Amino acid sequence: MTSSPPVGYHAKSSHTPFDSMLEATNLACVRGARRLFSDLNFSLVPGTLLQVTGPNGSGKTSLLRIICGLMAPEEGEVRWQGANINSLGEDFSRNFTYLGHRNGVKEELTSVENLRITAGLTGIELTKSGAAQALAEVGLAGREELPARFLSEGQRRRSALARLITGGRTLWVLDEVLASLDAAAVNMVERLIERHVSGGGMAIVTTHQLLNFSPGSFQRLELATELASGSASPGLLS
Amino acid sequence: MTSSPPVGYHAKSSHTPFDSMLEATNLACVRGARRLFSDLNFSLVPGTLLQVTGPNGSGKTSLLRIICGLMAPEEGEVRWQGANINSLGEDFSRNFTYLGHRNGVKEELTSVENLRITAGLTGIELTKSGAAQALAEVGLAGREELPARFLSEGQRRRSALARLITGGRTLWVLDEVLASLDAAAVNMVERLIERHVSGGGMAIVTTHQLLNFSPGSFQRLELATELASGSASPGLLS
Amino acid sequence: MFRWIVARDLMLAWRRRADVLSTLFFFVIVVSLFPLGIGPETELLRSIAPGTVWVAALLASMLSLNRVFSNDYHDGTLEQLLLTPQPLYLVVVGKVLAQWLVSEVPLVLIAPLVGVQFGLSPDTLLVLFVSLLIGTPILSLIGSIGAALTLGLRGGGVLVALLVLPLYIPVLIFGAGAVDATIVGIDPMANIYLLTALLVLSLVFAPWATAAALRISLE
Amino acid sequence: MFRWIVARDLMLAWRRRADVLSTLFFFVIVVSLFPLGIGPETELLRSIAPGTVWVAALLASMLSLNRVFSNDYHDGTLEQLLLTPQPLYLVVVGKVLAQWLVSEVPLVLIAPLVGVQFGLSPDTLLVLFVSLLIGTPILSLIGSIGAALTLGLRGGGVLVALLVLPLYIPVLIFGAGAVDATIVGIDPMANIYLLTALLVLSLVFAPWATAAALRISLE
Amino acid sequence: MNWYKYASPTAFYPLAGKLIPWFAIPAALLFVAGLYIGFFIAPTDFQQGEAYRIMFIHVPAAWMGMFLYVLMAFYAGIGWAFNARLASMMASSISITGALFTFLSLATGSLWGKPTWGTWWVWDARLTSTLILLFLYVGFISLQAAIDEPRRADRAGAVLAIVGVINVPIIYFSVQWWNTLHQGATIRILGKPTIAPTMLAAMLTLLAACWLYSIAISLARVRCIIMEREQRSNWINQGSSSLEYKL
Ligand code: HEM
Ligand SMILES: Nc1ncnc2c1ncn2[C@@H]1O[C@H](COP(=O)(O)OP(=O)(O)OP(=O)(O)O)[C@@H](O)[C@H]1O
Ligand SMILES: Nc1ncnc2c1ncn2[C@@H]1O[C@H](COP(=O)(O)OP(=O)(O)OP(=O)(O)O)[C@@H](O)[C@H]1O
Ligand SMILES: [Mg+2]
Ligand SMILES: [Mg+2]
Repeated sequence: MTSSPPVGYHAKSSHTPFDSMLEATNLACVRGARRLFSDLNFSLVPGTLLQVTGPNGSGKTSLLRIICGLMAPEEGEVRWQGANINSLGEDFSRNFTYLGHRNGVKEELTSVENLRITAGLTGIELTKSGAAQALAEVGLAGREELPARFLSEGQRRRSALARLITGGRTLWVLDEVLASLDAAAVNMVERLIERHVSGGGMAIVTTHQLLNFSPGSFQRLELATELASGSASPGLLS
Repeated sequence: MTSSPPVGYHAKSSHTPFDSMLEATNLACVRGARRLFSDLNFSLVPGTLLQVTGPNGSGKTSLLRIICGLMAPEEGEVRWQGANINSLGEDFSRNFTYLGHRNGVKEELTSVENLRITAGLTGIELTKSGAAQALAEVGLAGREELPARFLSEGQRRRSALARLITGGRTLWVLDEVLASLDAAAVNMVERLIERHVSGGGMAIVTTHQLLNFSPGSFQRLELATELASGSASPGLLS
Repeated sequence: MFRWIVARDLMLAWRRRADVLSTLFFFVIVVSLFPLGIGPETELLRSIAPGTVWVAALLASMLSLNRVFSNDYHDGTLEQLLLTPQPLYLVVVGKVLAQWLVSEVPLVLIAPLVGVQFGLSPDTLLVLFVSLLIGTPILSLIGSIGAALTLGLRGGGVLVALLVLPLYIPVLIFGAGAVDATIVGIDPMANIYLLTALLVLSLVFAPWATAAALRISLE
Repeated sequence: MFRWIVARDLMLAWRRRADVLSTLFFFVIVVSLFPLGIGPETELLRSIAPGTVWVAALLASMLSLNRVFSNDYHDGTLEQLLLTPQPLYLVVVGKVLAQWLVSEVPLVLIAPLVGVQFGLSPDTLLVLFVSLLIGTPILSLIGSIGAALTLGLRGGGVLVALLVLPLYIPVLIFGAGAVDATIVGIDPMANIYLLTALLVLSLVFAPWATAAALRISLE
Repeated sequence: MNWYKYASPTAFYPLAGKLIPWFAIPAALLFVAGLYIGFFIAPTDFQQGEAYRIMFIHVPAAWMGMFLYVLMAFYAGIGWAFNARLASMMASSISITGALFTFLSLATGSLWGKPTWGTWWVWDARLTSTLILLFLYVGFISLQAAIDEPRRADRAGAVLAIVGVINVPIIYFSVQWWNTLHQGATIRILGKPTIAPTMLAAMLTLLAACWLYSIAISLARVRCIIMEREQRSNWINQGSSSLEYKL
């Protein structure tokens, strides 16, 4: 896990800067006294999946939060269609769905309600049956009307995943998306991402299990453990 | 996942009742309007691992909580060395370590402090260096003095795992123990359990990934999805 | 989209209606505690009534507000709200509006009843009602800044109390002042106008500050 | 093992010292809000002082107690405490003791200072101090029952107020009564004795009830 | 007759159904009779005029409010200690009746206070203690409402009810410790040697009516509770997988 390709490798080699939708340049992240990574560059074009891997604490969550604009990078910037995401503000939010370690599911509400409200908040009117259908797709049929606090850990995760289906966003940013999911659900998520990507979407995913995924549209970014030099060098594998 | 062996299968077939340390008889669990399982029987002798598998929401967490006495079963009972765990009260707690979905790690305290306090609460005086050593074993060397809220998801999980090493208990009850762990940590946990079990300990573990584990001392209990009959029939595989 | 924010919080409140009711009861109980601690002399009670009712409203508002944000913070939904494609300012206004509707309006409505227990006269009750009606949104708005700042920051507690309470104090002074004025027979309108000015001010600036605080807390 | 429970909570409190300070701050602020809301007449202030200080102590105690249990509940450490090999009764006593030391003792110590602001005489201040010293542990003990009962419930914070405040009332009556008595020149000892009796009662029964409530809540 | 059998909710359900009329009908009759005596036969009070007649509702309601709390705590305790579900259900059903009576005594007291004391409310020990009693009831009801699992709700409610019962005597005796202006007013009326026998008769009749009513309504409510919960466990036994969640 600690082996890593040359520092500062640019992924956009085969694309001109303008056909990349999302682009990160020279990102560096410092948490407390630790430099988690620096000189991190990548760019995503429609129809690609970027899987971020790396040992615990290597900065995957931090990277994803930086990409969403929830955290400011120490150095570098993230650009969406050429514009810095800070300058885009809320307009950038229109383009992606983020799923973090925490599910973002209200325990008091049923899965249907959770889904409809999230959709509503992002500007989409979702009917009850539409929500139920998405929930059935993630394997929660029969549990749509159960308040989320009664759901098991994995069911709660599935309930959060349903957002991906109803959101209709171009970019999916998924942190540790397979945690707590059973084998059937893992497969379901893989198919979901595959469908999304092959339909021209983009996804950035962190997991500790490797995704079972058809190659080609598939990039891997490996964050190394902290190095003695203090600056980890992220490597990008295709 | 829904295929399951005959109902009410008894695992203790090859043992007399008295050499089994932990024994569950006719357990049934009802949550809300749902019967998750019934007629669940198993018994554990020293030196065995019981892996509980089953899809999301099949009742693994509920089962583990029943075993620890955190939840009362709808029917049946759990016995430790022949005595009902309810009658044993706190004395039963002296025999096991439980690790749930939630880590039980105080975010304000450093890993060393967390570990020493937990040990102290269970009656063990742990030195600072002893704690640091256990933390190094779970891969947190260099992070011992970081308040747990700064740890990454996986690091927090590791910090909780260190309790297993310092606790010195006979029985480990581990819920979804591999969640958020990277490959190195998964391997570490497997070796930890292997060492514990081969040294005469017992472990009850739920995971969605199969454990890479030497056979022989290894039982599997599969909880099925809810069945049409309303009473799921758990099967025990050896 | 704005209405979804309000709808969401109203729905949550409906699910937790016991909670809403108990904010109301909290208010009533806190108010009732004072006569118990102070003794039953009617004259004395009447003179402390405005202060008591207003302090109780302040506390009830602070408690319920705090809950609104920290619940969302802990289950990760606040993060999601931050990432919705609309100005965070609006999100904040929506949440505060919902909180006010759910937790403070019932309190404003019941306040006259409580006032009767303290032997206030009908026109004093009216002033109490009006002053609370104008004053409680200010409490919600200002309180939201504090609630947002305290979210992640463990050390932020005192800082926020220091920051927010001085801002609460004018509301308390003008609000209780209006009622006091009526009791002693002075025209309460000066106080009411000042309260209204505070409301306008806080409507403009507070959501903005809260939004900034939220971004900082979630970083 | 018992000392570890206390040590643990003290350590946590030390890490969150801002939090502890803010309980104190809350107390001081609630007490100071009154003169602001009521006006500056010394006579009036003196006569409401005992009640006000006691009500503020009551609210501060309730708020800080709630936090102690619910924090442990949410991160799963309460579960772990339940599974330690010692009677849950002791765990509860340890946690309540720590909470009292951390949140209420400072409040008791500062109360005479606050009393001075209300123009209380030295011997009244002494009675105030003593009554709080005996009364606050009762508040912690009784409050712990409510906090344990409402763990994990949606209504948490405010519901606990609804459950606990009515139970606090005898403490308030005797506590404030003792101080009141001194102000009017009656012997406060009858009240103090009753308060002591309540303390003994709650020491014996409350931890037991809290332990039962914890088991129920964690089921 | 095997009484033990009726400790099971399902067996009690039909029994309760049969018992209700036996309490409800006498309750209605006594209520009408009591009101008739109270409002038409009992003489007008020479000090208070007609206003005093509120007493015929106020006093029984106040007594019922206090007594039902103790009864509720008793049932809740039994239910908790012996895991007797029926007793717990009785506690839940009584709580609402008790709260209602307490509220009624507060409301009628206030109505009465206006003409006699010239004010709706004073912070008199008795009035305050009644208010606290209402808070205790509301606390119990809210706690149970906030918990979705019936078993947990029963037990949590029991803890609260039992702890709260300690408060009842304290509240009651605080009348003595806390001398107030308006306590005399209540004592005076009862203490009057000339209380007409018809007044007493009316009050006792109405008290009996309230008792019977409480029993009848509690039985009716407990039937609803049994229905709600047993239906759910029937579903469990049938085990259909497409269950809707029911609160
Ligand atoms: C909101 C106001 C009031 C409340 C909450 C209230 C509450 C109570 C309670 C709890 C009792 C039963 C106590 C016992 O039996 O010792 C009671 C009894 C009684 N109340 Fe009231 N009361 C109120 C107003 C009044 C007023 C205005 C009057 C008449 C002037 C009055 C006259 C009585 C009488 C005559 C009794 C029965 C005899 C007794 O025990 O003294 N009450 N009330
Ligand atoms: N204040 C701090 N001082 C030192 N290190 C810190 C501080 N705050 C965070 N860190 C470190 O920063 C890293 C944060 O990593 P992050 O959460 O992004 O990891 P991750 O790759 O998502 O890990 P996981 O796989 O466990 O989820 C951790 O290694 C953590 O120890
Ligand atoms: N009140 C309720 N009504 C109906 N079903 C309920 C209720 N409470 C819990 N459940 C169901 O009980 C089950 C609880 O399962 P549990 O948490 O034990 O699952 P698990 O096997 O640990 O799952 P996971 O792998 O996702 O952690 C879930 O299927 C949940 O939907
Ligand atoms: Mg992470
Ligand atoms: Mg689980």
